Amino acid sequence: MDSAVHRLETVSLRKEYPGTLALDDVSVSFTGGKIHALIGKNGAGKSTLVKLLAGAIQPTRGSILVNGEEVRLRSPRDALRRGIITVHQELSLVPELSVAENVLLGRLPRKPWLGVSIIDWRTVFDRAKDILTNLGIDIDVRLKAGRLGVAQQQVVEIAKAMSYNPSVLILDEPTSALAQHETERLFELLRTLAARGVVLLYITHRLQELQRIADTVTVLRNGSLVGVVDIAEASTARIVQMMFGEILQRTKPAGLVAREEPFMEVRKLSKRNAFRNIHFTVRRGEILGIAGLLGSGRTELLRALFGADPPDEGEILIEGTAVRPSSPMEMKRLGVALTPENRKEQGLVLPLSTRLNVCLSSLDRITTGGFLTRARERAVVEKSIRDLDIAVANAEAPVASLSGGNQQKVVVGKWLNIEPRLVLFDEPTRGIDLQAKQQMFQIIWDMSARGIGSIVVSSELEELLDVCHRILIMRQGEIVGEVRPSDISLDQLFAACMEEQA
Amino acid sequence: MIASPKLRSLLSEGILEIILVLFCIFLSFSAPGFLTAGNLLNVLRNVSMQGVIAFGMTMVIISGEIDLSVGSAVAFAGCLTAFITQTLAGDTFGLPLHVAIPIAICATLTVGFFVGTFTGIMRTKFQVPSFITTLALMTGLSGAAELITNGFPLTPFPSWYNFIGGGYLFGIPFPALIFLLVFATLQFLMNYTSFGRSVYAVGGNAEAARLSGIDVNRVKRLVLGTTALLAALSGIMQSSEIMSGTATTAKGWELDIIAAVIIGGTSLMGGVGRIWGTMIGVVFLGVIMNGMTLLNVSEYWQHVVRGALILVAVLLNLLQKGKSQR
Amino acid sequence: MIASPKLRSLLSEGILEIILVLFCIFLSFSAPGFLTAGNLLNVLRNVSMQGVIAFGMTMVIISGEIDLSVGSAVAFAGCLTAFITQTLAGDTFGLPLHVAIPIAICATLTVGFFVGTFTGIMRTKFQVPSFITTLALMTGLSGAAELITNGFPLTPFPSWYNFIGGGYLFGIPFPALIFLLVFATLQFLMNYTSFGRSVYAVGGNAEAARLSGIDVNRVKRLVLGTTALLAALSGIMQSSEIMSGTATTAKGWELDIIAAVIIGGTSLMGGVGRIWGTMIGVVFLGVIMNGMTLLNVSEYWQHVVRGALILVAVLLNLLQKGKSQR
Amino acid sequence: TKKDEQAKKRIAGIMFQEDQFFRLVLFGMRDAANKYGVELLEANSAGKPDKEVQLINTYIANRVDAIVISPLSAKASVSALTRARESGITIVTYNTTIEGDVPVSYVESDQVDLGASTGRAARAYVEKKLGGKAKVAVIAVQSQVPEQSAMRVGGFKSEITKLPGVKIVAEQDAWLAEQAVKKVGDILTANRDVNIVWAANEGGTVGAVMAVKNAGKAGRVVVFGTDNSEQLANFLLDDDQVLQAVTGQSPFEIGSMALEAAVKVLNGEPVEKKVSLPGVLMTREKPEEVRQFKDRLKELSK
Ligand SMILES: Nc1ncnc2c1ncn2[C@@H]1O[C@H](COP(=O)(O)OP(=O)(O)OP(=O)(O)O)[C@@H](O)[C@H]1O
Ligand SMILES: Nc1ncnc2c1ncn2[C@@H]1O[C@H](COP(=O)(O)OP(=O)(O)OP(=O)(O)O)[C@@H](O)[C@H]1O
Ligand SMILES: [Mg+2]
Ligand SMILES: [Mg+2]
Repeated sequence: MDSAVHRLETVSLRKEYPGTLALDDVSVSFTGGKIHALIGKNGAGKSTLVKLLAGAIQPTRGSILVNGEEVRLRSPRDALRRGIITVHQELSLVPELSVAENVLLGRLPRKPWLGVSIIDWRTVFDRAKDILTNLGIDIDVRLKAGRLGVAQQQVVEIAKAMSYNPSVLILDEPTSALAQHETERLFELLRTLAARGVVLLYITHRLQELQRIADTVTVLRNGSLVGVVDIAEASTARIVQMMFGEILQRTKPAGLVAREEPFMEVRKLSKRNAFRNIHFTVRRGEILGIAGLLGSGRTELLRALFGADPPDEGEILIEGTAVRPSSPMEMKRLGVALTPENRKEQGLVLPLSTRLNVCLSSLDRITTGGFLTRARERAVVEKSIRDLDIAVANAEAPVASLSGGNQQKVVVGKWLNIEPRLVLFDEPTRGIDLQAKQQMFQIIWDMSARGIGSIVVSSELEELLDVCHRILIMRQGEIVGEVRPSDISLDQLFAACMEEQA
Repeated sequence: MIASPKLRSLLSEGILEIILVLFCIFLSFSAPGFLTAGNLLNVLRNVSMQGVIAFGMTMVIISGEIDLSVGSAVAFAGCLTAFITQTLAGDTFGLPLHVAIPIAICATLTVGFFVGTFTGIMRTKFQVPSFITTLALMTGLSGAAELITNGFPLTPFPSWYNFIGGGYLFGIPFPALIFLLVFATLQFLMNYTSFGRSVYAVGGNAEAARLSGIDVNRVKRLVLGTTALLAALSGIMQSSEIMSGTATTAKGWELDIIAAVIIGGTSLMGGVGRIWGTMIGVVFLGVIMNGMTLLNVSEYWQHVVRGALILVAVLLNLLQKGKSQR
Repeated sequence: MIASPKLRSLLSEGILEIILVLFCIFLSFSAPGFLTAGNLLNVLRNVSMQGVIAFGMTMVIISGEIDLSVGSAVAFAGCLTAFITQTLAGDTFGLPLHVAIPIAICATLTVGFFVGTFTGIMRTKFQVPSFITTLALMTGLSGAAELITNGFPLTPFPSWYNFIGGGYLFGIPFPALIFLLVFATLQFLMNYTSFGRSVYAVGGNAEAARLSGIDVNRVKRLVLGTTALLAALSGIMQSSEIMSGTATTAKGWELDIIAAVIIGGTSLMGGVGRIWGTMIGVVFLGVIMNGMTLLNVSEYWQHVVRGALILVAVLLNLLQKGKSQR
Repeated sequence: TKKDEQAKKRIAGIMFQEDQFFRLVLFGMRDAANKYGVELLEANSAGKPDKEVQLINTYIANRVDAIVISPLSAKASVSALTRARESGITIVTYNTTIEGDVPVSYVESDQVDLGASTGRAARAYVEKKLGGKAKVAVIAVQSQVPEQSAMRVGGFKSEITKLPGVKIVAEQDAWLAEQAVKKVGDILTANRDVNIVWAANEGGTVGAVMAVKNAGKAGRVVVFGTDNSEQLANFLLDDDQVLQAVTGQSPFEIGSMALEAAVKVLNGEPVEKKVSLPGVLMTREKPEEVRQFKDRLKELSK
């Protein structure tokens, strides 16, 4: 009975925000048994559609049909009850509760006790453990969810969704923080579900994934449906055309080489439970990639370099002078910037406007003696919005109202404003579209040409190959190798990250 | 390697308990009559009225809300019980007291629950912060208490009514028993029911809770309703203890109660807290008060000492917690 | 299509102002003497002492903290000023009053600032929530005020001292001028300096602010220090108004002040708020109070009416905001 | 000797406010405690009935010999004190008392007379200076101590309204100077013809005087008040003509007599069931008395 084929449709579905038409009368139909990719540039309205289907927001007008029957989803409860399960783009775990409780939130197993029904804690942990193990995930279910990294949180959310036994499963950029290995595992599971007749809706900005996973591709642009194509007809060029119209493909300029002088030298840096004995040098203008699997310690390393979490031992030299990075403030003064991986928790001040967020790191650039000048501020904000093509209806509205990808651009953009000398990028392209990615790369290259170096951490290895001068390979907290993009293929790099320790 | 983190975690989990015990040991030696069964039961009785509310407040704070109206609610509930009793037993209705009083109690508890639900509805329907609604209720209820009593204590109660707030059962003060009962109930509720877990989820991340299908609004309403109900209960106990409905009573309780909750380790940010911790916080404040009275500390020094002790307790607790996390 | 959202946003941004104006119009017709220059200046004078603190409190709340000690700090500052004056002008030192008083004022302001900084350090160094530190200070400072005055009002002040809290400059009450000056300063600080920006960022997301290279700890210390300084200033104004240092004064101000801040649209969650909004909130509460006195509303009804009006103002504000967002 | 120590009686003295009046009561108690060689346990219920009950409970558990208390309420404080009485503790009340015959002795100043005495002074003023006509504002303290407030207000009103030309145009509540200065300020702007303000306690009187001064109405509006203090005495000596008269109590005497009564009962000596101390009227007509009062106060508060 579980293998009945389901169907999900929308009819003239519309969502307006003040000043923004997020979704413009979209009528589309998704059938079960297939994996439907939903794509579009940042701010196209994908997440808006997802939230409407999940009952998280209410449409301005239009209707949703499940198996031909019109449904009104007044709250996420309604959607869940109908088997519509969603993994949202923004992580939504309760940080203070255990992983197990998060997985089973809202449906904790109970047992009778003295005539009342009480929570069966043993079953809670056992069942959660089972769910995670079945998906090949090894996470201590008693850990607080807040202690997990972004990738692990994303995995937990996916596991949670899977365990509902959904008839419609919607995944809003589930792989944005996942590396290849986890992504493969996820694809297998999706195919199993599809075979059971589940409607699968899959959002991604990684176009190379489409061929491997999607059956159909639905493209949104500016809130309207551009079209639905079968994967067989969907060449990357065609999809890009549908998403953006014309787009400029950029590649690393041929003559881009790093300078000779070292900028930052890292010696024997260690931090308990995170990384050991890290040793490397970044030269001025050099673009250094760090490749590694989920949990290999890259985020911790970048945070240590930036002074956000000071390392236990080792030293860092900047232009030959030893520094003890004790606070981000100090590193900022030395010209080091960090764009964190978790935009909501670490990157943005959500209640504040885009304008204020963009200027947050560069307050001293827009002030004289501590006093602000609106004119200088405006110039900075306008430049950022232009350079990164941030889609924002109103720079005064809270940054929370931006689409996920545009928020990410703000996180990166605010650091480019300080005219840094070395930028540490932690998953900078998480959730941003192809075009914006290209723009960001261009900025990294331009900076390099001016002698500004970068350290780029990305789980998308091909990105590292495209962008970097040099790539360090990190495994279980140690640097185990160093390669040049020209000397290695994607598969080889992936294998190098995976390789078991001897 | 196994024992050490365990010990450390015991120390960090139990640091408040340890502080409390050390403080009690200190008092046993320095304060005459502290370590007698009579006095300890007396401490329990003294904390019971604020205590029953503190457990509710713990839920409220965990759920990410606050209730500033509890003090006024206590006064109002006491006055309302007295007022209803007086009215029903008065000439117009002429009910006997043993009928009038139970009716008055039930009515007061019901009104209490609805006052809290009102705060909840303002919060969930109209996004009025509970801080504001309960601040308004704080002055509103105290005005209402003054209006129904006309400013003078109402004393319609027969002497047996004193049992609720002043009586003994099995040698234990009856209000202390109520206090322990409320503690056990909420301890159970928060740890073994899905409602309790929803409270944590709602306070920890309301949006995540909502997306997981939890009825966030209902949880908030119930939590606020329950706490106001407990404040009404406390008001009834209080009116029985002082045998009158008095409008000026329980002023400033809200801050004492919130202090007890926070001393017990509950975070004002929501999502984090334990009923047991509140128990420790309540007893801690009760012991400070009792100890200073026994030691005959002068009123002015009492203020200073009380402030310092609250700070030291929270500080030690945090220092120990911080250390164990490193 | 262009005008309509503008109008709507004006209505939603200005709804509190509109409520206030409507309320004033109502009073002009119903309350004798409300709409006279004398009375309006009187309102301004009445709100000025709580008002100067409210602007500081706005910063504190925007930065994600709270200060419950301001009421006690006012009493303490008044007593300290009187105490220092008395000591310096007394037999031992024998300084003339026009020397002793300025010294006393400077010393009191300095002490005030350091008390706030202490809260800040407890917060940033030891993670003690400001709620707890300031709650401890609330009782601690009031004890300290009682100790230095020994419970008696101190009255060492010469009649010219009355100018600060009771005098007039250009026909405007001097305390009202201080109030307006503090308003203008903080309004500028919060909107046109990088410090102000940092306050918003720290309150909206402290971790993101830290990772943006903002000195979160310094911001919190400064904000708390400034507010305690303003409380000390208010205490001095107060001591001048009543011409004595009295330990029992300013009880419960903290809640009035926080209410004014929240009515003005500042969010207790931090990151959101305006100094101008607080100005409206402060004046709103002042007008309610003044109006009810003029209408000779009885004390008990005043409590009820005040609660209801606070609730209605916040509710209308939120409803209007909510509508414009949909 | 050790035996003396053991025999040393323990008496709890409970106040309900941290103000000058109770401060002086306390000094009176301490003075008497010293004299009779008993141990005095000091406590303050801070105006809270709930705290009062807790204190009494604690003293019952702690088996003190006597409690000397100013109960917060004639009715609400009965039950706890009855319990104390039943457990063998001697109860003496002062300043305020409770219904029934639990206290063996009660030392008071007549609350009605505190209002009435000033009321008579005010009436004389109105007759002499205002031709028998006046608009009066009353500042009560009912939200703090409703019963006392009602008695004082009643006493004042009963005297002043004997003049048919007197109208009470405003009745507000404020027990702290800081509150009273605002309320009276408001009243004076609203009712431009108010010429007399009377306040029911020290804070209210100070606030009223300052409000009149701040409004620049010194000479046109006069203040009568209750309680006495150094600041009020100074106001009476001030030549701005604002404060005319206050009726104060004798707190030091109340405290020492109440404690003395408790000691006597414990020693099996007879005591008066009720001692009423008259209010002390001070007026600006008799500056010498005011100065004497100041000197005495200075001495006591050392
Ligand atoms: N709460 C809101 N208030 C105002 N505008 C909003 C709100 N949420 C989304 N929007 C706007 O709606 C549009 C569509 O956003 P949506 O999140 O659906 O984009 P998306 O396709 O998911 O983009 P991304 O790939 O960046 O995640 C954007 O312009 C966004 O700014
Ligand atoms: N707060 C924490 N408490 C406990 N363990 C942690 C914490 N943060 C990170 N870790 C662990 O430290 C290791 C390194 O994590 P880190 O986030 O640096 O890896 P990463 O390579 O950036 O991977 P990711 O893709 O997860 O970001 C992981 O095993 C992770 O589980
Ligand atoms: Mg999106
Ligand atoms: Mg990472």
